Amino acid sequence: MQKISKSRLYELFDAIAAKQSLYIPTDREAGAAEYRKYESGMKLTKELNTVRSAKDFFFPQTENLADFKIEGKTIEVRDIREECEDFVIFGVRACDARSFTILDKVFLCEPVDSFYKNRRDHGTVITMACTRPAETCFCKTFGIDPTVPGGDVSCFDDGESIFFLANTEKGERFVESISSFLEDGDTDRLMEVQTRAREIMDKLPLAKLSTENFGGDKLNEYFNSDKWAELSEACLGCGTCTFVCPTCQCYDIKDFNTGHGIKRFRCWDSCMYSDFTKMAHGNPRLTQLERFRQRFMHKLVYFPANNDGEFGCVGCGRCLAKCPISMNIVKVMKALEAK
Amino acid sequence: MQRIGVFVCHCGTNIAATVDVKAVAEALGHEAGVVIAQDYQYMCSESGQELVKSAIREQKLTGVVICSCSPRMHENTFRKAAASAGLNPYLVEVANIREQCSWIHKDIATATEKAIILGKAAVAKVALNTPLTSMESPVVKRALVIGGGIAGIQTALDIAEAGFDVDIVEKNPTIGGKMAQIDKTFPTLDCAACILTPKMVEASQNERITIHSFSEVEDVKGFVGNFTVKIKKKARFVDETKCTGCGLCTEKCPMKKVPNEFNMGLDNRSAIYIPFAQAVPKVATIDPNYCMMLKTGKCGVCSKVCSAGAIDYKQQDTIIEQQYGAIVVATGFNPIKLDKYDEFAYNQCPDVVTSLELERLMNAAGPNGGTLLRPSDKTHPHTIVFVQCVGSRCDDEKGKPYCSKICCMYTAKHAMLIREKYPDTEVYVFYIDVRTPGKNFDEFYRRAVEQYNVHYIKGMVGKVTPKSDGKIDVQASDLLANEQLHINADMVVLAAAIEPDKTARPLATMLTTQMDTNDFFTEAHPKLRPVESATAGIFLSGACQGPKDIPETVAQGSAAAAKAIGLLCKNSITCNPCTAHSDELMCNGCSSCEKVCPYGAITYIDKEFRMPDRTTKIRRVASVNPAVCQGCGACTVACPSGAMDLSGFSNSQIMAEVDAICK
Amino acid sequence: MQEAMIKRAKELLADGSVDRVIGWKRGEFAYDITPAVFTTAEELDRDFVCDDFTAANVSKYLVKETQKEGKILAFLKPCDTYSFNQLVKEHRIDREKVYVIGIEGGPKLDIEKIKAKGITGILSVKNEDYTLKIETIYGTQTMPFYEAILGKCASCKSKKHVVFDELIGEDGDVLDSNRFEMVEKLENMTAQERFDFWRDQLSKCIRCNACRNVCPACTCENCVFDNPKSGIDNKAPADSFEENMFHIIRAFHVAGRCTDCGECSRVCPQHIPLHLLNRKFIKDINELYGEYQAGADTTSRAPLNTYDKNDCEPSVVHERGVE
Amino acid sequence: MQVNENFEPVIVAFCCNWCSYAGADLSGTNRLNYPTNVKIIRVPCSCRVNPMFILRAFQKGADGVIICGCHPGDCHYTSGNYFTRRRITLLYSMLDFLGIERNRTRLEWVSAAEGAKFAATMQQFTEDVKALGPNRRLEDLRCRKQ
Amino acid sequence: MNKNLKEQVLRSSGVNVLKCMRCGKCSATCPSYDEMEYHPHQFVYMVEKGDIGTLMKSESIYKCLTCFACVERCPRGVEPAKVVEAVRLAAVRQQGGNRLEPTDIPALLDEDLPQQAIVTAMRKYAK
Repeated sequence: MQKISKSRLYELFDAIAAKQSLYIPTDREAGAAEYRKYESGMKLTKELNTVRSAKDFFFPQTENLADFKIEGKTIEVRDIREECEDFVIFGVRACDARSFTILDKVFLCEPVDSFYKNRRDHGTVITMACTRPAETCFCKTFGIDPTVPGGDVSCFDDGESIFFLANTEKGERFVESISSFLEDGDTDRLMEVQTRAREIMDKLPLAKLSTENFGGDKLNEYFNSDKWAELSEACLGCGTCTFVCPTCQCYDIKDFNTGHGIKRFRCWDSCMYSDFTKMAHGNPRLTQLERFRQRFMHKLVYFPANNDGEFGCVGCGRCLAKCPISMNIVKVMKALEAK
Repeated sequence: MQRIGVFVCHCGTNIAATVDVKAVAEALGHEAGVVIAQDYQYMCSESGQELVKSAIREQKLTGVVICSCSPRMHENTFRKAAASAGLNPYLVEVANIREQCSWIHKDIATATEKAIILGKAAVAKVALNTPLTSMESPVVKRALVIGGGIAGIQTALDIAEAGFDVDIVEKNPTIGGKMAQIDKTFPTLDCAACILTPKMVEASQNERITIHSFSEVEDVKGFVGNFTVKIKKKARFVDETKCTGCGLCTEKCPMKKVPNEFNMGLDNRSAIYIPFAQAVPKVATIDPNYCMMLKTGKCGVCSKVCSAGAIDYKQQDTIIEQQYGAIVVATGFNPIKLDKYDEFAYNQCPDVVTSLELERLMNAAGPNGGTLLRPSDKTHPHTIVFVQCVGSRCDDEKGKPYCSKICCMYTAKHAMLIREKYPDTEVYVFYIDVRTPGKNFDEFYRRAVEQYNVHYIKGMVGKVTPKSDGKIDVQASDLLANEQLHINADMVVLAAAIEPDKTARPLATMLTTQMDTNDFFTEAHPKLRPVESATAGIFLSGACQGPKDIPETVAQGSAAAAKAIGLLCKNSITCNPCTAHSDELMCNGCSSCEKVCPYGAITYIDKEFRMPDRTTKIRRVASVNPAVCQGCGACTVACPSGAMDLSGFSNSQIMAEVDAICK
Repeated sequence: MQEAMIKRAKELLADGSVDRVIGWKRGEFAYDITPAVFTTAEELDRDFVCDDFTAANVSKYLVKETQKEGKILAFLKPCDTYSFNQLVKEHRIDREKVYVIGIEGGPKLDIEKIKAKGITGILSVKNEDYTLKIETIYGTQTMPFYEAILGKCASCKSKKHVVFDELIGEDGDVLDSNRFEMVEKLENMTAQERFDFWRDQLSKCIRCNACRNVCPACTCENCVFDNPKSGIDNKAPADSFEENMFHIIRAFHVAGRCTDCGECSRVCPQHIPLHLLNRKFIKDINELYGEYQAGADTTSRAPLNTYDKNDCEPSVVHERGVE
Repeated sequence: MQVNENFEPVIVAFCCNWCSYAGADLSGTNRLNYPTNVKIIRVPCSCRVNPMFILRAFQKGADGVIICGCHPGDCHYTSGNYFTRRRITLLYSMLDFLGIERNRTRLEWVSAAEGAKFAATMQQFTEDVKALGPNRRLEDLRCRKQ
Repeated sequence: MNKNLKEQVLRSSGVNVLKCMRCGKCSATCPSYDEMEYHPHQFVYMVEKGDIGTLMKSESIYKCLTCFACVERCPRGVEPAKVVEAVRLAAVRQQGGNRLEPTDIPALLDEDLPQQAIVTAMRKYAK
């Protein structure tokens, strides 16, 4: 496999950034990492993952769809779509990489979401294998091996070097483009690191969590479960879990009156919000219990039902860390299973 | 779909000279929702209004915007026009392109641009207007007159005459006010007391008039047609119902060294006193600052001599509460204090007096029994100097910037009376201008000059110096002769400026009426509504609104009465429909709005709501009484959830205006 | 203390004094505590927890709980009692339906501060004589207790319970806290520095509404930001909306009502120091209109719902600090 | 700071119906000039002005916002302007705390008799805002004029 | 009428002569009235008319004691003494020389002359 010495990594970043936008996870403050556009001098975070997921790159929180210019009594519609420029995201974890395939299922099926596709086509995802998973990690539950992270190019850290492995055509093109920085290296050390990481994965507190009791056929079993009342009781109805989630893909379309026109934009919505999917007749899910149930039923039942058994969760653990009242999918799964 | 009509007024050239009205109409015609935009010479004229009315009918307008003068001027005119054409009057908005545009700007291009923006804001607002219907609120058929001078008496008599109950609140022990202190009146020189006291008696005998003398207004709540007023009856330590006014107590009272305010402190009265012989009510009052019994507990003479048993040393202030439909303010005036005018030696020399003091000195009931004597040595003065404009037309902090209006005439009167009674006296009047507009006024002044040989000198007195021989040196300019004069005078009379009574300011606050910078009450319109305040149901009578002589005061008193009667005649009045209302679904029942409501218009009710999960829930929600709400909007901001909104000035309407201006 | 609380809760449930108990329920890890309502002794024995991580203020839940039938026992820390009182004052909580047991307050721990030290794979956290012993998948780690306490506890304003029916443990005093230090520091910066500071902080906002939804002062039936009729509704971070509208209006809406419980900053996933906005209002109110502590009682008038004729003019802003 | 000579600020003035709006009318009646930049919105009382309106104005591109009401003690509704004073003081202090230029906001008491004061105040305020330049810190970029 | 001179006097005095309503109180109060050819109220009026040359030539400008009695007494806040001072200043500026040399002063001193008068004289007569 081809590798680069870690001491030359930033040199490589400089070279990539000279040609296209490069985003890397970096520390905003101690304990809080985020993706930022790479500039010389910027350092990779030591955190396992970013606070917000990487989905923003393809599905940003707000995005303009169209402009309406209003002058007196005339309205002119303006198509503001532009071809996106190429960009590279470095350091995506296996869970977030998987989340893109989940989002793809939503946005790239017919009718294709041109805004999403535009970004997806132009973005190269370079993942990074995990070596030190956290207690909140449960990607294994969803069949993800964080030591083999996926994306267009997988990267592996053996402590001294970073190894590059192209997974897609786009990935191959990328590896080719940086070949001058790469050299062949042996992977013995890397195998060791991988083995150690897999051992840790098996010892994680949530290692035993399984999806076997969930799936598209479980609608009737869980929909009217009496557990929902207790589980949703403390829910504040905020959108933290949805907004840090790499797979939540619901959005709302809103108009903003600028005084001289309308900007029609879409923005992330949260099924936890009281006005989620509010329609002319009112709101289909009137209580927090229903809204809470919607989120977890969607991830654990409805999504697999519509997507060949694929669950709407990648076990990144962000919601476990960020929910203000520490209610999360793991607790829901365990409570529902307990019968 | 909105169908808005825009009407742009030229106001002759008032607007059209600086605003291109055609361009305004043209621009606003392009606004969304506008179906007709016209300009016209005078929108407020009969034919202008007809234009609006026919457009409403023909174009089936849902909203009307008039770009014209201030809505304070003609909003009602256009609302009425709209109503007569079948459009709810509250679907009319006025864009103020005269007072707030054409009159203040000179450049046509920028003024036109601004007028268009103001018009757009009005269009944006009117698109969100909702039809409003006025509520009716009952009128309490009783009036309150605050102040018992000639203005208040006249007003009260006229209201009573029309058949309504009326209360007079007078802070002094008797009604009568300043006029009771005046000796003769100009320009007829008839005796003030002779024409005033019959009116005082008439007021006291009229069964519809209740006089609360020695009383003050403590608190005013409510609104037009339904004021609740707290009146404090100050303890006078004499039972008004028992006292016969025989005056024996005042004779026997051992404490006789009390400065007599009725005679401007020129002589003394007793601690128990009746201000003057014709006082109404003719009831004694004990001055607690001087009464030995009240101060030390030793005396009690008055109690012993009073055969009616009216003396009550234990009397307390009492508060009476009464509802009124209308309130007339008649708090009158006072001469200003002359402490700051050292140059006139008013505080140093007893023979330098104010004109009101001179009135008392010359009055038969005054300290000298009507003989004009110098206060210092009780000798007859031979040379008297009058100084006009003392503190009037003076725009520094010592005086008043306005003309006190009455001084020229009463000074002429004084000069004339002195010359007539004491022809051996030389009288000088120093003036800046002599102002005598008024029926028979200039003739009166000319008589003083021509017939009575009063020396009118154009120029001001610069310095008054009391001399060791008892004479007074008056140093002055004679501007026409271009010389500086020194007059060896015996007396100097200062025509002090007049100012509103000190009680007027706190009263204005209670009544929520406006005052000008000089503390005169501001009338609703300087020309067209001179006796009404801007606050509905509050009327203005006499000098509290501005300097006035007696005939003007009486005229205004009657005018205010007529306005009050007009209100009291109605069984109910139409309330302003621009009131607050709460959206129960959003109300938290937190009580914030109730805390900031100045009228107590908000109460809370427990209301049952159907919950989303089909259960019911009882929640506490605010409820606004639209008859009590005056529409200030304080509650709308106090409300965190935005449940409270104000009709006519809703959040969305104001934000639409903001947006239109900012875009 | 946890045992005493469970014991007392069971007694009160048993004798019918209360029908439910609100407290905290243990989670998957050492720190992921969820506020919960308990109805049986078994549930209490199994799940009830009160430890260094039970920081959540349960007062706001009582708005909903007191709309239900029956009486509920609430365990309130000193800071929670202020929120409770304020909600009683605003008629949001039916005082009659709550039995309040005052319990000792913090300092409580902030798991994010432990994680920020690079400690990961946390299995347990023990306080051993004010040193935290943290067992992780990667071995045992230690850190000083006080370095891991919540920001809101570090500037605790009061150990006094302003309302309770009974107490477990001792009642404390109102503290002479340093809570305005950071506000003062900001006040002494230049306007540009202040602007940069806040732009940096507020631009992190992802509009998850956690701050609003956890806030005991934000109990509106329908928040203006969710209500299209308000004219300022907005769902997601849009150009400068959070910086220029959301956080300012939210702070203003709770001005004079905020008890400074610090929950907003505790729950912010982006670590925005939102409490500083509220504290600025509190500091201004204290300085301009006299000391006022929201929630200290249930009768006094909120500073924005009253006035003094001699109040200062807004120009006072120009006379202070630096621009 | 760079001052753009051609910069014409948008200034929103909220005036209470009873004092300040009448004061503005009086300055018109007396033909007292003040800049066209000032556009007046009539509200029943200064206490009707919700901080939302002020922020909304800045969001939509206003460069300055001034609120005018009756003098304290003279409120047509007795106490409205006292509440205004507290609310607006706190709001302005908060805006200052957030680093917003102090001179972009003002509260002024103008009676119905003070036409001259109204004109002078607007003149001064416009100049102050002009000196600050366009509102960049509170605007919404989406609303900026193209 | 010398417009520039008028403007100069108005500017240097800072006085709005239009505020005068011709009451003459300034002259009535002036201790130097008899010494003066033109009196304080005339100063104000003549400045208003622009007749400044006449005033500059008049000895009156040196008779004013700058006692400010007129300023104190004027009901309109016109401040005539400042007008006199401004005219004097205009004269001093135009004449191009001091009215008195410092060496002249000792001869003019007498024992009763207040200190302030000497200082005033220096200010008034020197450039």
